[in-house]
Amino acid sequence: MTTTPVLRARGLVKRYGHVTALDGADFDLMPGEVLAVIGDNGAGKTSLIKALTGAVQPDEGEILLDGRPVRFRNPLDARKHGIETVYQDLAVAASLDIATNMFLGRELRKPGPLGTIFRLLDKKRMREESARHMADLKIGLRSLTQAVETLSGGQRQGVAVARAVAFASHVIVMDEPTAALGVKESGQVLDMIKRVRDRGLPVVLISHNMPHVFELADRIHVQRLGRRVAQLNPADHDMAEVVAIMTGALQVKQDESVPAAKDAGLS
Amino acid sequence: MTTTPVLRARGLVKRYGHVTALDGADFDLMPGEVLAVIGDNGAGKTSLIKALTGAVQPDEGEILLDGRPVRFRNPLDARKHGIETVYQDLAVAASLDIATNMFLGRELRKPGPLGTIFRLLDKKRMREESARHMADLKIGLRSLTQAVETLSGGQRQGVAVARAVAFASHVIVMDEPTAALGVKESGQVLDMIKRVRDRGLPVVLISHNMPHVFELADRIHVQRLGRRVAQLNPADHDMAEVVAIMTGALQVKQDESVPAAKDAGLS
Amino acid sequence: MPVIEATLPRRLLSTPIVGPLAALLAACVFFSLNTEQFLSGGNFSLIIQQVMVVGTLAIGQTLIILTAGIDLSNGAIMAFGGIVMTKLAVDGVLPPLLAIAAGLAACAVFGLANGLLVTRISLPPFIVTLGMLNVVFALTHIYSQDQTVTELPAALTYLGETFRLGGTNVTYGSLVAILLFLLFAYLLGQTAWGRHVYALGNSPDVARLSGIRTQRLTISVYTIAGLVYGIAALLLVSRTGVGDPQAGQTDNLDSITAVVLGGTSLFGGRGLVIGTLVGALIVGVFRNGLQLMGVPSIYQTLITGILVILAVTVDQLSRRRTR
Amino acid sequence: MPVIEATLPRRLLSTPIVGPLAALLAACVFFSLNTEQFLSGGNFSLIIQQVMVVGTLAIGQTLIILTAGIDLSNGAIMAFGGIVMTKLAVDGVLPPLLAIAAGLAACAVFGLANGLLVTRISLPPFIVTLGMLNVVFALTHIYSQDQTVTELPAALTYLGETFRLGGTNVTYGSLVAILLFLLFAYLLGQTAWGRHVYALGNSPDVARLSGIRTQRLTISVYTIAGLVYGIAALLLVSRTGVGDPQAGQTDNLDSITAVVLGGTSLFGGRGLVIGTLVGALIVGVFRNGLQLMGVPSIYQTLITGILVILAVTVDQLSRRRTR
Amino acid sequence: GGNGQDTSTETAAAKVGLITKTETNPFFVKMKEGAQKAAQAEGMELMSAAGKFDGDNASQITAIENMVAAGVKGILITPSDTKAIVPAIKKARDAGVLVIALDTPTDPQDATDALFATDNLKAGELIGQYAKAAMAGKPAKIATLDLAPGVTVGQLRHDGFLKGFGISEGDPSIVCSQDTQGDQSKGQTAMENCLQKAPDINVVYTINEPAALGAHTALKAKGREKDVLVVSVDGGCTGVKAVQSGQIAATSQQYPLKMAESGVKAVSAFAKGGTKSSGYTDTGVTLITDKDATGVEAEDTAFGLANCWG
Ligand SMILES: Nc1ncnc2c1ncn2[C@@H]1O[C@H](COP(=O)(O)OP(=O)(O)OP(=O)(O)O)[C@@H](O)[C@H]1O
Ligand SMILES: Nc1ncnc2c1ncn2[C@@H]1O[C@H](COP(=O)(O)OP(=O)(O)OP(=O)(O)O)[C@@H](O)[C@H]1O
Ligand SMILES: [Mg+2]
Ligand SMILES: [Mg+2]
Repeated sequence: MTTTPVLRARGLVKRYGHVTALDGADFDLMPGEVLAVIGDNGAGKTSLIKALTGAVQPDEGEILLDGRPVRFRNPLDARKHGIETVYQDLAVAASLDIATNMFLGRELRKPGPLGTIFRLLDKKRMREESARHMADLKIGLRSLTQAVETLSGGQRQGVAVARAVAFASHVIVMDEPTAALGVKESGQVLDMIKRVRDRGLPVVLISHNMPHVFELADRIHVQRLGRRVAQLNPADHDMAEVVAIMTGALQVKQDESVPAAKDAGLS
Repeated sequence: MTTTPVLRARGLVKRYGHVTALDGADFDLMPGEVLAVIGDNGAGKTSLIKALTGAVQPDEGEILLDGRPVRFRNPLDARKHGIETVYQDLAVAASLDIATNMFLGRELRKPGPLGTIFRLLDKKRMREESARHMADLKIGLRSLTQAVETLSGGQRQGVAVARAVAFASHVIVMDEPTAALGVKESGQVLDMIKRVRDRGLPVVLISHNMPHVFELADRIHVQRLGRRVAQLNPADHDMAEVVAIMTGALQVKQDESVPAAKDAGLS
Repeated sequence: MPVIEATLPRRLLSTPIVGPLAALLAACVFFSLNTEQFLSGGNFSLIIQQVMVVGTLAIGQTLIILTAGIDLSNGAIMAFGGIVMTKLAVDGVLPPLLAIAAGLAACAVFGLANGLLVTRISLPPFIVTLGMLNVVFALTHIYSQDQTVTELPAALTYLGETFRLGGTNVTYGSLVAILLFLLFAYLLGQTAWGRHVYALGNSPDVARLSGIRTQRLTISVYTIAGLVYGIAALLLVSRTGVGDPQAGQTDNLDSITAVVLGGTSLFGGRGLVIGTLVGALIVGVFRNGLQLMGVPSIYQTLITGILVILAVTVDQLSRRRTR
Repeated sequence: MPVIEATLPRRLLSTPIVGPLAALLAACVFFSLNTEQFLSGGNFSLIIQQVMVVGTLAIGQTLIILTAGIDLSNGAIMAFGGIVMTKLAVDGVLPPLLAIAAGLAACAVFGLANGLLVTRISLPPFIVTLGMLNVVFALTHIYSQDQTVTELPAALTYLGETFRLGGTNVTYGSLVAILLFLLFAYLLGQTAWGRHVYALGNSPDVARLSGIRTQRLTISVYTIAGLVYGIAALLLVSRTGVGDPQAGQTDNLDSITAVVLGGTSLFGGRGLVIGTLVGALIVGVFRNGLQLMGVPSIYQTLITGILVILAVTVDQLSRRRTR
Repeated sequence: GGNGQDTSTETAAAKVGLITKTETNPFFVKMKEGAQKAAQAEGMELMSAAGKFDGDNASQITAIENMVAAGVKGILITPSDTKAIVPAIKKARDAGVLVIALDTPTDPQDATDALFATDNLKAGELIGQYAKAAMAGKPAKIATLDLAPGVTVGQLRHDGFLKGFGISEGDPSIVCSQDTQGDQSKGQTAMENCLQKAPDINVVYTINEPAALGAHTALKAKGREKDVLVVSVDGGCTGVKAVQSGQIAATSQQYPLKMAESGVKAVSAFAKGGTKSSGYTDTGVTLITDKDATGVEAEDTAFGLANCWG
């Protein structure tokens, strides 16, 4: 055991009524790596990361952060540990403007007694910082005081991604962050993920886009029927093979105790 | 003028308050072709196809179906002309089951007086036919009487695509149909689109996924800042070029009157 | 993956009507044990008579709530319909049957007006029907000159007559109300119109993009609801034997209570009209049972309040378990 | 693409308060032209006194509606609070100021109870507060034994006293109500708590996943609303000089009317508390103006109904234009 | 209805039902207290019910049915709607139940076996006569603070006041009429607006004493409480005290306790011996004032306080 996984889970189970979304899933995220999570629709990818980030409570199983058992009762718990998540479909509050969404749940207050006593928001600074973060991602927006509901699907996703990138200090989790994005914007998100990785922050990336996965991932977690069926090093496999494993056409012997390519992530 | 476009639009304008989503957009869909519509986020792709399918009313401009001017006051008007659309984000009714969603707005009634007088639904037949359509797309579902809200994002999209494919008789329009789909399911949707095209039905496909676009499209409509800036033949350009045109890095001379590759679509 | 139908017991458990039914049964058992007079055919017939007016109003309310709307004007519309049919008949303006038809039509027209305001100007149903409540209330009092209409021709009170069913007297009105529930259970569950109502309540955008004429559908729902309020007016007239301008003033909230106790979601798109019948019966059973137990009326109010909360709580918790 | 701020006039036009303000102004102009007595400082002071109780209730209602909830129990809670503070003071159980505090606390506790039921058991606010309405109503009558509490110590009626402002007598109570509106405009618009309330009303899921403790926030909203109802109780007591168990019975719908006329969406997440002030004033101006014109009560009801619908219609149409 | 046959055993106490217009008006609360006491004295069990608002006929019908089903011997009712309740009362009487109207007669009056009541028209008339006399020929500007559209009591008292004052509906001296639901704060608002409209109002008729007190508060704010004559109906203790302190000039006192007691006794008699009481028993109405107006028979507040309810 040379490296402790940043985030580790064993035997996660999550049932929705008579549907078992997670059926004893394991998970390992190593320091500094980009881990792609792939799998068919309904394989339990979203359920897995929701369980890992406090958005749902697993029925069974344990989660370890830096080797210590943790229990996130809500997404805020996870956020306090520096875990930022871009959730599929549920990223932004429609009637609020972009800057407000960026800082939702961690608003900046004015310095001095105006902020501490009168709890006055520092709207100007939040707008400026939002503008900076959005500019980093090069997402073109007409106005930061525009309500998010007036944005196109892709622009909204851009806001959510920019927010996660801006605030993560420990782990970033992204559930299909580029699904709605255009080519240019996707490219920018991918660049952003690379930059985050270069800062040493590990990233969990759920994606159905194999070219993206192969471009970015240090390791690939393959989810199937509610559990992890393989951990692959993209260098060892080609796209067709990975897809075959994912769809169950090909079986791999799973090396359980040690992540298959635990040192591949250090760029 | 050898071929009349199936669907044609000239000078479409659509404003939302002070945002101009469509700024004099043109559109041409030739018989039997797969036309990819690409463009950055916010370029007005969704607005364009909403205007073409009656989901929104354009402020200016005209639409011609088989050369005849038409005005769709609502999506039903378009559907009556055999135009089926899979809308981005707004595909299915969450609390209803899969079979009901498949047949929403065109329910089957029992034969005989039970149907004509008592308006009794033929639930069994709708379930069976839905099962058949879903099977065609090979979308794995536990139960057809399951509410759509219990499905994963991808499964939902699958239901919407299967519905459009099942009922279209004139044109199919799909706004990012594979955005939420897994590799396998995406492949199935692409196969389905090919089969539809082979039936001679033209398909409009909005997608950010360039490999998919190049795999399928007979022609590419490039949307930028609310208007069509180019019509390309994928055989004449490589992916990098197309992306450059899309993002405005490269300019093309637009051949307005005749679609650039009007005979490329006949397979 | 194979397509498997959900097994029956599970489906039954997840049906939204189980909770309300259990609450109703529990209440019946409780009152049977605690009063001598509760458990009798005559008393049940009485309860049904007592809830049939609010129950019928609640049918219309269910339709509207299923579309994610709400109707605060239903009691007022019923009162107006009752005055129209009795006054036209008693004043001899129209023969009784035509007077009834005129009352039904008046109610349908107010429903239509609600529907038009909700769709054509996209106003929130709450505020439309709140305004309509005031308008119709005022019209009722102006038209009736605040006079109760009495000495009704037989046709107007016919539904208040009873027939014997297994040793118990049942009014024709009760039968009409039950049949109406069955009719709407059929319309909502077995016809395309019903499907569209659910879809509309789920998401108007999705419904519209699915080719449903949502405006026309919404208008049809409000108009049909209005017509149902007209039937409630006839049931009320036949039950009380008079046309009463003061009728129905708290029936808007009472009918909503019945709908919600019956397990229908106020957010639209989920619920069953048969649940509404159960919900109306729960209220009726409690009022009747508490009265039989001799509980003073202010405590009845207290207990009803607690029970409304308790019933939905039990319902909610039982659903959570089956999730 | 550069980040451009929307130009000012456009922003102004799209602000939801413009419609209600225009309606208010139009009403004022109309009544000024049609009655001699309307346009005077004294009359405006009177209107503010008349709407301040419902207006204050409507502040709490606004908070709750912004979270996509609704409160039918606010008038009942206010009546209870009024009885608690007057009875404790008059019976000599507590000194007047502590009695007031006890009344405020009682109201906050009922608000808390609403909040707990809405969050912990995830019941719909409509049904929770409908049940609570019955419970609190009954408790008020049981506790007061239906007796109006009179001969109040001065502390309880202090806010009913007036001071002169530019030649017009203004009550301290009016001032308190206006200050409350400003306070909540500040809290909603300028603090994180306010942002979270809007986010919650937009989508509870998004708010929760954004790290907002939605349950705690919801409970805080209902509790604060309860406290505000307590202040409304004090305003009512100081205005009428008695503790009245019959108070507030129609104030739930009246306060909702004010909120909606003020441009706040019943679906949550959109609206301004200052709009609610305008909405309350619209109702007050109409009641006052119609009465000055000598319109009979029943026609006032009719006209109020029509105007509620008309005002939201105008508001809706003006918004549609700026879209 | 009327199917709930008498199943009570001989050992159980006979039941008597009381149905009031609302459950919260102090007048009816007092009535219930009186009935409770009398029932205890007679060894009977009292069941009570009420409408949800003044004018709620449907709830009263339901209450009658449930009481008949519970096997009551007799029902005492203050009908919310004097005509609309008649068919339901008939069914109860057909089922062998003695029905007595309290406070308000049914229409027709013989729809019930008996009536123990105050004459509301007369109550209004008394204060009308009093106001006329007190004005002593001065030109009157009258505000009427009424109950609610279409409620019989309100109409009777209003009509009685006008009759006593010697004017008819639409008389130019009536400068302001407003509904108050008998509610204090609504009474206050109505009075404020009336004063705004016609600042020279000098006579105020109110439906009940809460409305009168609301009117007084509004008058006081304008400094008019001394020179405006406020008259009312009810005679509750709060109201009589207000007469004593001069906030109200005069009120017509009614006797709900007496109505209830007599009613329960009548039912008890019927339960024991089968004698049905019948006809109209006037439980009386007395004008209470400390400022005697010549020619109008009145008692002072000492008498009023000794006999007041609530
Ligand atoms: N709230 C829920 N209620 C009931 N079933 C659910 C719920 N959420 C997920 N499921 C079920 O759990 C299974 C796993 O869903 P999940 O969303 O985790 O899949 P996924 O791998 O993220 O799929 P996708 O790629 O389509 O997003 C699916 O079969 C889905 O139907
Ligand atoms: N209902 C609306 N109200 C206001 N603005 C809108 C609305 N719908 C779209 N827009 C604006 O119109 C422009 C075009 O939007 P549209 O959704 O057509 O883009 P798109 O090309 O489909 O983008 P994407 O690839 O992200 O889906 C965007 O700037 C968007 O902000
Ligand atoms: Mg997913
Ligand atoms: Mg789009």
